[in-house]
Amino acid sequence: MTRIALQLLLRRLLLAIPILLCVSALVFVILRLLPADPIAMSLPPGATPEDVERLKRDFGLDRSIPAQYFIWLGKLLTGDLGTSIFFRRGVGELVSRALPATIELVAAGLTLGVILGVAGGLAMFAKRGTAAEQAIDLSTTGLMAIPEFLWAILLILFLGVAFPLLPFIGRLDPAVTLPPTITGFLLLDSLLSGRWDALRSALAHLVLPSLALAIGLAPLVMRVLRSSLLETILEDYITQARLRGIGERRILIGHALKNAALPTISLIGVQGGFMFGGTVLVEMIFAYPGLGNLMVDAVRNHDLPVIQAVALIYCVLVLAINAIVDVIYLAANPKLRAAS
Amino acid sequence: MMDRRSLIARGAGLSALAALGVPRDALAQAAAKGQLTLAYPADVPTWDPNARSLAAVQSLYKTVFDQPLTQNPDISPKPALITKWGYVDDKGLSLGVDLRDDVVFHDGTPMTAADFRYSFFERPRAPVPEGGRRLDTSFLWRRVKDIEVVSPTRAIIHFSEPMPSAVAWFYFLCSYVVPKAYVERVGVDEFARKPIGSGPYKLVEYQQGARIVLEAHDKYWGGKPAIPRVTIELVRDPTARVAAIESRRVDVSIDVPIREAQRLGAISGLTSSIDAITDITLLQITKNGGFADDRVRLAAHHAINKEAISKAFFAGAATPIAVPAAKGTPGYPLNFDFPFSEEKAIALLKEVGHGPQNPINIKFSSTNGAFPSDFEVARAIVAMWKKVGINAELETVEPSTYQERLRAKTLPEATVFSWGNTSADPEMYGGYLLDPKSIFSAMKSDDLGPIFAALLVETNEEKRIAGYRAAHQFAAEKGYTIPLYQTVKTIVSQNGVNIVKYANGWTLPQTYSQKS
Amino acid sequence: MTVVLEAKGLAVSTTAGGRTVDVLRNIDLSLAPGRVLGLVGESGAGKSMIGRVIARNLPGAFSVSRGALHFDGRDLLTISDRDRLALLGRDIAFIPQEPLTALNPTLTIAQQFGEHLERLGVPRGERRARIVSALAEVRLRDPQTLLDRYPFQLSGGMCQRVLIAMAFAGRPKLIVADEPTTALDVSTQAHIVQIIRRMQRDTGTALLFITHDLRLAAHVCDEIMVLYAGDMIERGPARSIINNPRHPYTRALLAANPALSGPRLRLASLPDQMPAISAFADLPGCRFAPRCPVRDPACAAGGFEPLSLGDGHIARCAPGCLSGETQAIAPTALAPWPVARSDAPVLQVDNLSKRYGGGRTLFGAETPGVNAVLPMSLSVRPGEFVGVVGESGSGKSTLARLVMGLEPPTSGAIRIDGKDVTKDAPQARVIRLDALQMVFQDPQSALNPRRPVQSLVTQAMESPRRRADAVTRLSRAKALLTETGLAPEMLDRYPAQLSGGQKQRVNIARALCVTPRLLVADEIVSGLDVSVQAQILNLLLDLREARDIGLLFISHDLAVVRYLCARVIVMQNGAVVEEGVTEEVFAAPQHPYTRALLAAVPPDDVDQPWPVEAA
Amino acid sequence: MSPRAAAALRRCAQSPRVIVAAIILIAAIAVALFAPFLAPHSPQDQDLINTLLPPMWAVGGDPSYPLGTDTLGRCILSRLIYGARVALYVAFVAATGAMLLGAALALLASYFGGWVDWIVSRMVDIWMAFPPVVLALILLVGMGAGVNKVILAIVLIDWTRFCRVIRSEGIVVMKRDYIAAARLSSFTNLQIMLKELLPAVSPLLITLLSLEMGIAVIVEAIMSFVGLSVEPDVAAWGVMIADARQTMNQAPWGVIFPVFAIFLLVLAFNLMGDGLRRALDTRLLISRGAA
Repeated sequence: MTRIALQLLLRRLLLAIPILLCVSALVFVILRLLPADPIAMSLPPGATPEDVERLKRDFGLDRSIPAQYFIWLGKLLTGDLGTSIFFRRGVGELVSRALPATIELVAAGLTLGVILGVAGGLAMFAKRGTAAEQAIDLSTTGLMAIPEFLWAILLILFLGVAFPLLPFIGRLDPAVTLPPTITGFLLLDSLLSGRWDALRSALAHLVLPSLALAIGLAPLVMRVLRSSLLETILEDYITQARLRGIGERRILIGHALKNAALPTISLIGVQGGFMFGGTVLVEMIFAYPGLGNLMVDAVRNHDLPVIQAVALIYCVLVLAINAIVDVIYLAANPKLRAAS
Repeated sequence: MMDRRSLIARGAGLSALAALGVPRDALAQAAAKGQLTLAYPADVPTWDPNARSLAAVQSLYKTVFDQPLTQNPDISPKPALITKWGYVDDKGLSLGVDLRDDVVFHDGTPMTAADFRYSFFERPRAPVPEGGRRLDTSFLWRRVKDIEVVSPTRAIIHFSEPMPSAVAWFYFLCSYVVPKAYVERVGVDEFARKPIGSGPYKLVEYQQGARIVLEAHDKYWGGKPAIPRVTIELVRDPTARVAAIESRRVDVSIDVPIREAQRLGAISGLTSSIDAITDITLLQITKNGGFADDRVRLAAHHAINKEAISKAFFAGAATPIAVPAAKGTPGYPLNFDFPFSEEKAIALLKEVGHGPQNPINIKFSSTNGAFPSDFEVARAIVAMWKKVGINAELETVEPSTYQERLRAKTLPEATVFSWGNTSADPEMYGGYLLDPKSIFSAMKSDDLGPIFAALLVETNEEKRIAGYRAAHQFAAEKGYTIPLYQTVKTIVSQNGVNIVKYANGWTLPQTYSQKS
Repeated sequence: MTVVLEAKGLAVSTTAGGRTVDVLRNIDLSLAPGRVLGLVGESGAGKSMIGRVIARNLPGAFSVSRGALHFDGRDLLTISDRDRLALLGRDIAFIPQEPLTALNPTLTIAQQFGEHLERLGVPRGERRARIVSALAEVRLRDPQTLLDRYPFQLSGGMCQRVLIAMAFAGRPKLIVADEPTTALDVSTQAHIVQIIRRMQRDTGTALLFITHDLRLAAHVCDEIMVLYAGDMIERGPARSIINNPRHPYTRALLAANPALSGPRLRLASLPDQMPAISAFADLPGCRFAPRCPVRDPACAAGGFEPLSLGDGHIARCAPGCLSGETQAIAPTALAPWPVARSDAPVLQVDNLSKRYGGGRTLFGAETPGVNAVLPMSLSVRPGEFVGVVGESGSGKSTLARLVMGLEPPTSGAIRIDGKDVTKDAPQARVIRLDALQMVFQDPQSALNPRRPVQSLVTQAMESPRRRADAVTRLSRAKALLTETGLAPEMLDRYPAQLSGGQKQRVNIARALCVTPRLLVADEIVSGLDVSVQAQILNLLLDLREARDIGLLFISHDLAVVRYLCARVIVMQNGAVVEEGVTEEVFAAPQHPYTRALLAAVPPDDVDQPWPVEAA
Repeated sequence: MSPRAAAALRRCAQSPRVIVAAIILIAAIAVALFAPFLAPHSPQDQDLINTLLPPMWAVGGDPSYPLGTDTLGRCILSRLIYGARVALYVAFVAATGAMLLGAALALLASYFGGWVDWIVSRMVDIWMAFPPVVLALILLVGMGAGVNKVILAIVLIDWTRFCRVIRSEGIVVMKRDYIAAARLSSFTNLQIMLKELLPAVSPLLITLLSLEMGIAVIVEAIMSFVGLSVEPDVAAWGVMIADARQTMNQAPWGVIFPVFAIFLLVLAFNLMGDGLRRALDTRLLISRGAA
């Protein structure tokens, strides 16, 4: 198992390299379609046109696009993500602070979404053929008609302002001081340093943004799980298990769920990737200091090095989540293990 | 939308989470302990205060660092690290300054003239590492030839050419004194991570884009601030800032939408202020296309009802302006007005053969969301112009694209633009916005060049001010600028906090206090 | 005598077209311990429904409407769910039709078997040992190594053995085996039947054996019950049913089955096919009447009480029909096999082979390939019928696809009339497709469900080279339907509205559209019921008469190949192991594989012992 | 019409989902078509005196502005009505464009297999590595704002949705013997693709198209929200939300009406897709996710 998983990861990794090369080239070209001058935006009064030219040279923006790309790529290979035009700081430093926040958010969103989705899917399956199922089904269609950013706004209004149960700004309460940075992940750091107040506060701050993300995922998980359960339950081996006198509950948990989980896992893989996109707006609305906020800032400031780097990081994250889901899929699907 | 059951289920789940004990009482405790929480819209790009000249975060820097001079709430200059200043020659090339002797940095070391020299001469002149991380002070203070340290409390600045605005720059962007010994010891990167200044607060915690936690500096030369601990929540989204103050999660919220500020002000327990500040909003205009003729530009200016815009979008708080400067600032000409008059506009357009039936076509661009109500104002102006016979085709423009077009001189006839100037010095208004040599000016009119070239080196302060007033008025009369109004600042606070409002829009928690 | 299972007047109903119809009616059966009862019938006869009634696992719309069903003295129709569950797996066990899908693919053999043993009350510690011994009992080699394998890592036969072992693990009183060998290869079928029989004998379990194969049933069962459209039409001792069938349907069924030995008789084929459930309501009397060669008007109106013919042999038919030999069902002698004429071959294949995979990975490591077809040669002359037999995986379907140019060969050459068409170049394609056409295995998959029959059969006339106007197409379609024995009203039907036999006729008609000289037919009767199979086989013989067409006939069914083909090629694992004149090969097989294949087929003579216990 | 298609159509016509969706969509299309006759005002007419009026039934409402006004005193109802034009235009054009691009590539990939399939699949891999919102942001940063740019962005982002699903379905269909039969009938490649393969995947295509239209409406709203969507003189629901969001607490109807309009339209497309999926019996996993 581990050997096959490693092989799979290795194959994923090898595939990821050309994908990332293409992605970065694509981003590079797209970003330079529009004539824009990010340099002058960040210059102080008193700067002269010569200063602008000099700075442009410093950032390499005066060269041809392929030349810029290869310079950027060369630096990337040495671990240098470039320098932010707006912040005048290394992009790597900016990203390294924002990245753990986004990963935490997506992890929480995925977990919540999967929990809600699986519970809902099982409930729908249990109520199959009844009016309740129809009602749940219709309401999931309704839920899916509202995009994440509107959920974010609605949640703030509802649970943040109208019934102020949960915080919705940033990652910690003002009264709570930041736990020492050990891993960069706030939850983990709070845990490792035994800062329960910080852990509680950080968890509370995660609820609404991750819920906004989860509401997008849960109905999909619900439906896929439900329909694959409905399909699985028709399989021969389920009939055969029934004919051996095994009870329905045991059939559901022991036989059907494991098989029905497979399409759900693949769905989560795809949607997990999409969820990183969802964080962009959600982070903006919840003032959550992750990659999304960095991205929106960078877009606003036309901060090309940051946009490039963040886009690339998003792709790495998507590929990583796909790889993780692949391994989970592999663990859940013995057929795949045997095949490879 | 949601059926009742799932709503209830959701509600139940969340109240369970809320029951974990999330923070309402924690907030109350915090307030009792003398803590202040502020929702602020922007983050510092870096904690190196000399690096970037951004008006939006000047208040943040001013909590940790000190400037040579500062301003009173009414924007008049006020001694800070410098107690006295004056030219020691008659050409305006040597400026002597006396520094306070009781200033200590957060690490306990005293601030001396060496630090002053380091901040305004050595750092800006230091060689630039590759990658262009040049300090903005190297542009701003380029005319400083040297700084002579006479004594720990006395320095003389030598300029290569006169810099009459130097005194104003002492309380403007990027001009902060940083501890030479500390920066040299730990390096710039570490300094940006753990900044030390001589300001009223020490930075104790910083999460990029999320929060800044400040603790009062006991040995602050201006006295320890009244509020010992300040948390600044960085909340970019205006609706979230509204929600934050409305739910009492913060004590003060800065820059909420005008209408929300009005609404929140009416809620018991909250106070809101809506005031015009020294930042201005104007139309950056060019002589391109339909604006080639002076009369069209003047007509366009006459056609805009600034009062109505102010009423519609800024609760009437956005003071209309006739020249590109805030009213009451030194550069604003006395007794000058540029009236709203549709008749005049129609008459002027008639001269060039246009009218409501036969409109002149122009292009008009505006950012969308870069400044408060920018796009709505643009749309309102389009409607006003339409009435007199100017048919403006409006398009959105990104700030970066605006800059590119500005440099390439391909801007459309008019663009909505906002200009910040906390110093209120006229050089930072017309001097940058109208001087054809400035990289910020859109109107490149030859007759303006010599006027501003002379003013930039005018060392007689009275003549300099008078000159700018005249230049501003001249530009308005010739149709070289279409200023609109002073930008509005909103602050919403809980009643327990005493806010000090600055006419230049500063938000300085060191000046706040809590009512007992 | 004790009775394990007893049904009296059992009927199962559903609603079709708004009317209540009995899909099973008047079922009487009783099964004693240690006895084997065969339920025989074509698809749709309702034989599996009986198994489902026993498990009380009827599909939603079906319910028992009349009669009684007792198991071991308990009323199976009124028993509580709890008690029913308690019976299943312990006292009543099932052996399924599709062994590969009947085991959960995500659980290992030990996990699934263990779960079953847990239910049977075997303590955790003993389970693995019990599984090993149970697997050994069904002659699985190295059972220890199978424990942690997943079902898909085993062959169908191995899975079926596991399922048999599980079925017998609880020493049940009754085992229901529903077509347990249908999905398996012939050689495996014999083994499985043998194991079931032996286990059943050893444990004294009663066995309900459901199958469509009358001859197989005759060898396996003590008693046989023949079903037709939900009716029990004949029942009796196995020997008596086979040697002395009385009901016209039973006789027709036997006559439709090609024999593996003896004189070659033309198969008797009944018209049409068994009615669908929706048609039951219009058949109040004998449901076989519309197809019955000896019917009289009274048959359609009234049902008949079972007539006892002595010796426990019962038939449900009009007394007059039961007695005599009827001309209509009596087989006629057939002309000798289509012989090869001395003409030059239409199709000539030399050293053709196909290997899948076997490339190199990114890292240069060689990946193992699969040899689907090893170098082989064959030729078919005009009007000649050549059979290719072999079990699944022997490469016979690949051979068909290679010949048709649907896949490129790895090596070798294909010639049509001496012209090389190995490469799928446009010119070679024209030559190939003018001479060769293919009839596909699965008519479901071979007919585009979105085309009506007339568009399907003249599909070739849409190709740029044969484009024809609508009138031409229509007349051609009509001609083709007539030729393949389809009614003209089929022209506007869609595949979903056709029966399996009709689909296969359309499939053949389409291949005939371009007037080929050689048809390649890949298992074209394997999915059909015996009576329909006979129709199609006879159609092929008729076509040869009318068109002088040649046939490369691929099948796993030796009897069918013997019926049609003068020459036969036996394939195993991609290689030709034996070839020659059919009669000679079948009479005196040289290769052990051919011998094994022949031995696996239940012999026509009931008294000949089968299956022969392997050494 | 084949009985299959007829039965599918009958199932569609009997599906409550499809009926509800059809009613909403027909209503929306009618509103969009007859906008000039239905709207009480021009969507751009400003009335700076009557800003932020509540709906006519609320206290302070004005009957000439049935749903109230926004911050510029523009009639919310009129803007909603004209906004339907933009929403439907984006939905139809963008979804169709994405379908054409995605389905064409998918058909090529599944028909030819081999290196064609390899290239298309790798392209999908590359695209799938981008979270859609991130790709949309980058594209619009590169191309600038505007309705047609948004449409182009949606096409460029969401073709993979069609491509992935149609390709795998196409591969299944390609294994059918009737494709081989068509080949043996001397069909050209194009003939097989258009006459055999395309009809087989078309139920899936129609279902996906309907779902994609809903996605397009959402993406347009998102892009408006970040200020990268329609031209300034166009009334779009997304812009209305973005505008009214500033005054959401004070004048919630400015947000509620367009949110509800988006919700209704997306719901209709989703219900339609859902109903079609059931009626056409396509086994597809609905994945939204552009949002």
